[in-house]
Amino acid sequence: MKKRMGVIALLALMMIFILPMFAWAAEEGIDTGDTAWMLVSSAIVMLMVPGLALFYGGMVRQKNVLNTMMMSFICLGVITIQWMLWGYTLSFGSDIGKLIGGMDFFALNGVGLEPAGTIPHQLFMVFQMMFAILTPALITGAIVERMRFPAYLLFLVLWATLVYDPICHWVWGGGWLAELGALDFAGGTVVHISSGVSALVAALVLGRRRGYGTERMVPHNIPYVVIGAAILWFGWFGFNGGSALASDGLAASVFVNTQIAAGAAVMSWVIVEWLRHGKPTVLGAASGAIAGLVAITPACGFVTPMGSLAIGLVAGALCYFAVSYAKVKLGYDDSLDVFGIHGVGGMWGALATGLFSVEAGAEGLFYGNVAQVGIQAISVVATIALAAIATFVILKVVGAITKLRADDEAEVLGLDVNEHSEKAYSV
Amino acid sequence: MKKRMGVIALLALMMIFILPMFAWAAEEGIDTGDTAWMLVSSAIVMLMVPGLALFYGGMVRQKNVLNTMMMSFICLGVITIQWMLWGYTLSFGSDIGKLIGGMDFFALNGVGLEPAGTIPHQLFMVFQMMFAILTPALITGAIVERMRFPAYLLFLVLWATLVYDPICHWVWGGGWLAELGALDFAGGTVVHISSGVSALVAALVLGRRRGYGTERMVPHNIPYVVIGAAILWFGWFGFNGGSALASDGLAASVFVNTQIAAGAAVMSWVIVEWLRHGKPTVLGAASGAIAGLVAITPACGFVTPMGSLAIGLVAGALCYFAVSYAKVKLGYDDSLDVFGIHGVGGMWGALATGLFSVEAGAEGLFYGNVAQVGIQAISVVATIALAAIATFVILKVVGAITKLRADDEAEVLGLDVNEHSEKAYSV
Amino acid sequence: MKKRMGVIALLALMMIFILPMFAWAAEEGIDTGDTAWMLVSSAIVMLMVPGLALFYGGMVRQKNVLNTMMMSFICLGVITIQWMLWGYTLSFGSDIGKLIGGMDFFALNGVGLEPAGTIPHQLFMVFQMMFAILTPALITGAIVERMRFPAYLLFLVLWATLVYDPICHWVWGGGWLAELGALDFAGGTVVHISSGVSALVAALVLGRRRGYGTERMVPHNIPYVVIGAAILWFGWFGFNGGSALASDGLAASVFVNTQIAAGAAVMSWVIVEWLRHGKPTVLGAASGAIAGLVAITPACGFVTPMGSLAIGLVAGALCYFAVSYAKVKLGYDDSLDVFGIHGVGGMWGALATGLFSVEAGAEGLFYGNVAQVGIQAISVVATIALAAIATFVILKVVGAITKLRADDEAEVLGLDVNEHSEKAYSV
Amino acid sequence: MVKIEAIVRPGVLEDIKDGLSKFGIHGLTVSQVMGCGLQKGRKEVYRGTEYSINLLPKVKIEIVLAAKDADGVIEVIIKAARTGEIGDGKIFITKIDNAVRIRTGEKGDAAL
Amino acid sequence: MVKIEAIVRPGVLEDIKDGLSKFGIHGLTVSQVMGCGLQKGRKEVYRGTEYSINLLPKVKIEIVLAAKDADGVIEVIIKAARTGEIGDGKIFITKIDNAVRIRTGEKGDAAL
Amino acid sequence: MVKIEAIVRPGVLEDIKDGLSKFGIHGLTVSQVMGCGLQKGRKEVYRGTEYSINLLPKVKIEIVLAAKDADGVIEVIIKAARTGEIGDGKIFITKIDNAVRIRTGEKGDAAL
Ligand SMILES: Nc1ncnc2c1ncn2[C@@H]1O[C@H](COP(=O)(O)OP(=O)(O)O)[C@@H](O)[C@H]1O
Ligand SMILES: Nc1ncnc2c1ncn2[C@@H]1O[C@H](COP(=O)(O)OP(=O)(O)O)[C@@H](O)[C@H]1O
Ligand SMILES: Nc1ncnc2c1ncn2[C@@H]1O[C@H](COP(=O)(O)OP(=O)(O)O)[C@@H](O)[C@H]1O
Repeated sequence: MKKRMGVIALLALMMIFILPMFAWAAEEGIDTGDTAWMLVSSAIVMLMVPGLALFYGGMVRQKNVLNTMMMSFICLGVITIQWMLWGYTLSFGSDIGKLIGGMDFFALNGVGLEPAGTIPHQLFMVFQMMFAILTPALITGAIVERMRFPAYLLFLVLWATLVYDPICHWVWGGGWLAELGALDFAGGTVVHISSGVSALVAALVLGRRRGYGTERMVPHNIPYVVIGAAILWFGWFGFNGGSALASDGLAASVFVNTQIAAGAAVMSWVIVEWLRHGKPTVLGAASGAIAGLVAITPACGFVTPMGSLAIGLVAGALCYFAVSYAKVKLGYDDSLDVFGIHGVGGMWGALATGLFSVEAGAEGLFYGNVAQVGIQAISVVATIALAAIATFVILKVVGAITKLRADDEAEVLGLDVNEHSEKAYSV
Repeated sequence: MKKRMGVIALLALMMIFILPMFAWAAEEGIDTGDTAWMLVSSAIVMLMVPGLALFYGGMVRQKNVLNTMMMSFICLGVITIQWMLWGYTLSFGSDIGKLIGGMDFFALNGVGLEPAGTIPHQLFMVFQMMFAILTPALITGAIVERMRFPAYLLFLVLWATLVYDPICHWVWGGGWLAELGALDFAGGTVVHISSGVSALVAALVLGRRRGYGTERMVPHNIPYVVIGAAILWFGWFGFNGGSALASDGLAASVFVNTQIAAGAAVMSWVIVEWLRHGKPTVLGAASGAIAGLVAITPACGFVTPMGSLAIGLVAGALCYFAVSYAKVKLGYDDSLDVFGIHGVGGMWGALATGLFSVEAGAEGLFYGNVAQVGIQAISVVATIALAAIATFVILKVVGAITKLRADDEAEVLGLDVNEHSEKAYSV
Repeated sequence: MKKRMGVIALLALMMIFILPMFAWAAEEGIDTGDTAWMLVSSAIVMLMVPGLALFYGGMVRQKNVLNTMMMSFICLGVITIQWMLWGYTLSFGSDIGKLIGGMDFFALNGVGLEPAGTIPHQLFMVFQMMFAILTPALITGAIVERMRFPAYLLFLVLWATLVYDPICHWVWGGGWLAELGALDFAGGTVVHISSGVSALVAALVLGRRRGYGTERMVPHNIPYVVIGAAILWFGWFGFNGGSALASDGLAASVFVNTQIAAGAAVMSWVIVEWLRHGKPTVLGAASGAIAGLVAITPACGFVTPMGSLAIGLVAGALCYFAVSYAKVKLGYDDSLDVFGIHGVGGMWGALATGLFSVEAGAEGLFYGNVAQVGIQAISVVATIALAAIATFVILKVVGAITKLRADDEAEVLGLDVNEHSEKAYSV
Repeated sequence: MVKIEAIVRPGVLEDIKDGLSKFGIHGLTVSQVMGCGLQKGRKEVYRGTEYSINLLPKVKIEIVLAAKDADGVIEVIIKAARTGEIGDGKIFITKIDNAVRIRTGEKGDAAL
Repeated sequence: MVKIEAIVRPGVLEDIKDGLSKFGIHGLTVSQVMGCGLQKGRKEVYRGTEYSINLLPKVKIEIVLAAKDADGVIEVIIKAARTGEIGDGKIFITKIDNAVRIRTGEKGDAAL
Repeated sequence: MVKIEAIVRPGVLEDIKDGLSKFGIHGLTVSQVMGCGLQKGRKEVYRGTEYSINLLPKVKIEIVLAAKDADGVIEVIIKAARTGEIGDGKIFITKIDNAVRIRTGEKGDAAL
């Protein structure tokens, strides 16, 4: 699969030479089956954004549900434009020093319908756009119920540009991590570690919600959470499966691994919780699913079904402890556990890839290649470092421009009314 | 792409000659990739119907949510049968005087699995069925909270037959608008102008809701609205993308344009609203998305990403003003703004296609071809004329058969209990 | 199509000989279009599980919604693992006495990416996994609001292993019903009769809910029910259409038949109800859709659109009477009418396949082949027999290990709090 | 000091609030209730099972005020809430022994 | 005229209504409340955080009636609502000074 | 026996319950209400139409107790509910004629 990503990188170079924008004719090399699968994958990854809105929206208190959903939904507006104008080219433009893409694809200039692999280049671009939209939306779970919306918008644009686009280039755009041989099939580092770590930093910078630890802060609508998680699971088939960039055996294998890891993590979260609290919870089952999906993301193209089972089983239990034990001990208020699930789950997945990989030439530890774990560790640390530092700086800058936190009255009254002049439910 | 529609028209002629109904064998010419994409597109356009039910259902008051959802849902029953029996043949049967299709495909007679382009003919038929189902459902937003259900059912069958089927034939079935060279990739006139204008007429004929302008009439569940809008957005990829009738570069380009226009319109609606009312609303973001999707519908196969950005940005702002300013000034009660969004957005899209088209031989004004705008204007006017007049007449006829409006008591009590003997929410 | 199932059976034999687990290279014979459609079908069948959770969750009382949703959702965990480890091989492993599959595919051993037909074998496996997950989830509608969760989990594993896997092997895995020539395109017997009959038995074993017949037991959220039904409808395109195992004319025909039967059954249920109670209900429309979808499931690959119309029209009316008349007369408490819809609808569909089939060599009664009805009847009776007896025995065994029913206090308080320590809705 | 408790149709709340506001009364507390009386109920049907519903949605308005204002307020409410059809609702009057404004600790009429 | 206010378990409402109906009382107003008393609460768990819940769902029934009927009605309620377990609820009786039927303007007992 | 009815901000309920618990009072009934008074409302906007909202969410707490405890309880409530901002709410005190514990049939103070 690394070969496929290479194709894209090569393409980036090729694109510097002119290709007519509407090369309707130049469709040799495009496979209709691969294209069909990538069209569908792009569409269902887009659906993950409202899925996330529902997942997060159900978990907050009633007075904040709209603000929470808006934080995800608005990414469909902001990042669509950001990606089209400069995000794509920063990520996939011709490489500059293995660190960032050049400006050749600015405003989608030169991104036409010519084949990128076996699919139209624009289709590759829009598939990647959906990843760029979803990733910052993931962060919002840590800052809901207290961050002012204007500050969030500013943060969003800066984070996408200064954190997501570079890491994406490092791993998938021909940057230094790709060169190093780091394996990240569908975004363990790019998507989950980056958002999870940024979420933790944001939660720390913003501080705890008023009443955290004393007031009852429980999901206002768990059916929303379950359905949101299910839509995410569904979308993940496109997210992981589409990362094969073709409709082939690899895509099928990815699909199977995704399903198995998710199912396994549902079980392990629920069982651990059952042992600890005496009851299996529905919120736990939904959370476990996401934990498993996160963890399998970097690994799904490189491991066997049995490997996926192991990765999922560990993910469910590990994230449960991160969320219910570590967070409480450390005392930070990551409202909806973005770090505990995406951060911790993503790190486990990235390292596990280095353990379970059966990819020829990049086998994991369990297949005798000790080096791969080291490479994976480097990619994890690099991602953590950039995400943490940049998020901190961005928030300080944004905070200097406009207040980050809603004032006390707004927090009590709810951000829906305060930030959006709306109420979620009426008669 | 006009070529592709030509294929269908040609096919219509060919079909007059017998083709065995179950030509399982005759599958040469069918492309599995194109077929896969059209199967999926048909399925996700079907999903737009419940998406719309949720979008509209969330926007009405609690006592009317079921009636509102039912108005959309029942189209899946009524129009499926109408289209199968006579709707498809009226739209795509062998042309009669450029105005309407003949009866050759009555009851799907002769609609088999032979290739229509590169997909089975029945698949083309069912893809178009989903359009025929969705379009009248769009109208219901203007008449909810007051129209009697039996009257609506009668209206539904007549409107589908007398308005939708003819316009569909004019534009896509080889009728006079197709011949004139009017561009409508996925239904700006056929779907959105026709439904938007009919909605306005219906709102005027029915009159305002009791208490309109004095009582608080606000969405009873905005999360439903957001999720409904998101499902519509998702479905639109099939709606627009599937209109390419193939899984190729064109489909990819359509997909990209759809995403960009929707994202742009989210931003412009929200920003204009922010400036006017001091807050960006979630309902506004969802509404903007639909406005952008409507506007890009006729254009999506003919324009560049930059053109789509422009079309979307204008659509969001324009529909906001139609909804929040023009409607109030004019004083009609289009309950959920079908005219303001589908009518106005559709008109803008149809004309904008005449401005931004880069289609060879049918370039838009900005590419030096003044004539195209004129052609587009003719198609808009023709659609408005047929939709407005026919809707008016149909409603008068229906009104002569059975009362159109629920009585006052029913309106106060809610149409859920009154028309369906059901309550949406219990304990 | 039977041929295709034959391919799988053959494959099962072939698999006994070693094929390397990661035969990335061995992808000749795989069609990207077919693979794309099967990837999508698998994903949207997975989405039916949360769709069902919503459909059922909306129909119970508020205090039981989470437990109801959990019963479906947990199947995504339990059965994913069960299927991967031993369920797939029991169903599709090399045949043993036409009754059950052998252990050759234990833990997916030998299930690689080699072609099964034109798709990767793992993809076939995961598509079938989704069926295995959905089927026991269907049963839960009969036992909600009173069954203890631990007992349910035990039941789930046993039922999947002792009922689903064998019947699946009989019909699709090369077992005796396949040999007999029984037609079941997408699961009329395997999925619907088996779950419907087991549901009835479970309802009888568990006994009625406290207050059944005197207390008001009405759906707590009908919009959930409508959206759930719509997601099921959407997923059914993958369920039935994917059963073609290819993206071809057959898949298209199946799609069309599915849509027509569903639409027809919506209309017939609503109309019958309208005549009997004076109003058409929204719950009725949603229920009718499911009834039609169930009935067309076994037939969808063998009949014409007109046949589908007939099957759907009968299904809607028939299931309405099963649910509203027969159930009341007989006095059992099948909480959400699993037997009335899946059992009765499935039996009608299985027999109707024997009436309306136009499949060469297996024509139905209306096409002159009386024998086919008899074969269908045998398959129905055999399925009923195994499902009923095995379910009864399993429940007795489970009941001997742990209490089946929640105690009175739990039933009054609600199973959400009692079984999961959670409340669905808070402020 | 008395409490006026009015149980009225949901739709008339805004009119009552307007009327009271003109009368000079701004403080009130509203809750959603279900009522049953002479007004005939509705039938509901779920999968063929019919339920007759006689609890209908109503709104309860509670106003604590000086006894002397009671008659005027009652008139205001009747004016806004009367349709003449069964189900218009009732007004109940009770004596209140004391009132406290939490913010200031004021008691009696000053607290209203 | 008195008001009887009964706070009972949600499940017994229909039985109380039936009982009252047989007793000849049809007018009443119901609201959903949460109650706390001797009845032990429940534990809830969300992502590993436990909450102990001691507010439990109850139903409040308010009936205004002639004082002479009070004892009979109280008996009816007790009969329908008593399970003998902690949490059955309470009945409170208060004097009502006057009642008005909005539809007709009738006052006093005639308004009930 | 008196009833204390406190209408307070939603956020202070837990504090009040804790305070009462320390004071030795465990029985109470809570309902969600909407209140309107001096506190200024909020604007809401839906598709460009503005609504000004002056009904704000409040919580009503009802406690029936022996008259002698009333003053202490009022103090507990004030302490927990006072922010000093407009909208803190009110406490109303009414006489209760009798109380019955459904479970046992006990009457009067014994029923509380
Ligand atoms: N005796 C009563 N006690 C408490 N509430 C009552 C009583 N009688 C009526 N109500 C309330 O008043 C509402 C209207 O009463 P109803 O008898 O239907 O009409 P009307 O007041 O016009 O005669 C009822 O729905 C109920 O909420
Ligand atoms: N002093 C009180 N004031 C108001 N409501 C009370 C009081 N005591 C109990 N209640 C209400 O009565 C309900 C039942 O009371 P509880 O003490 O749990 O059981 P029991 O009445 O059987 O002794 C409580 O949930 C609460 O709603
Ligand atoms: N006269 C009244 N009768 C009933 N409830 C009242 C009355 N006045 C105020 N309230 C209730 O008390 C709440 C707070 O009152 P408000 O006037 O806003 O603030 P404050 O009590 O601090 O002066 C209101 O929202 C309302 O629920």
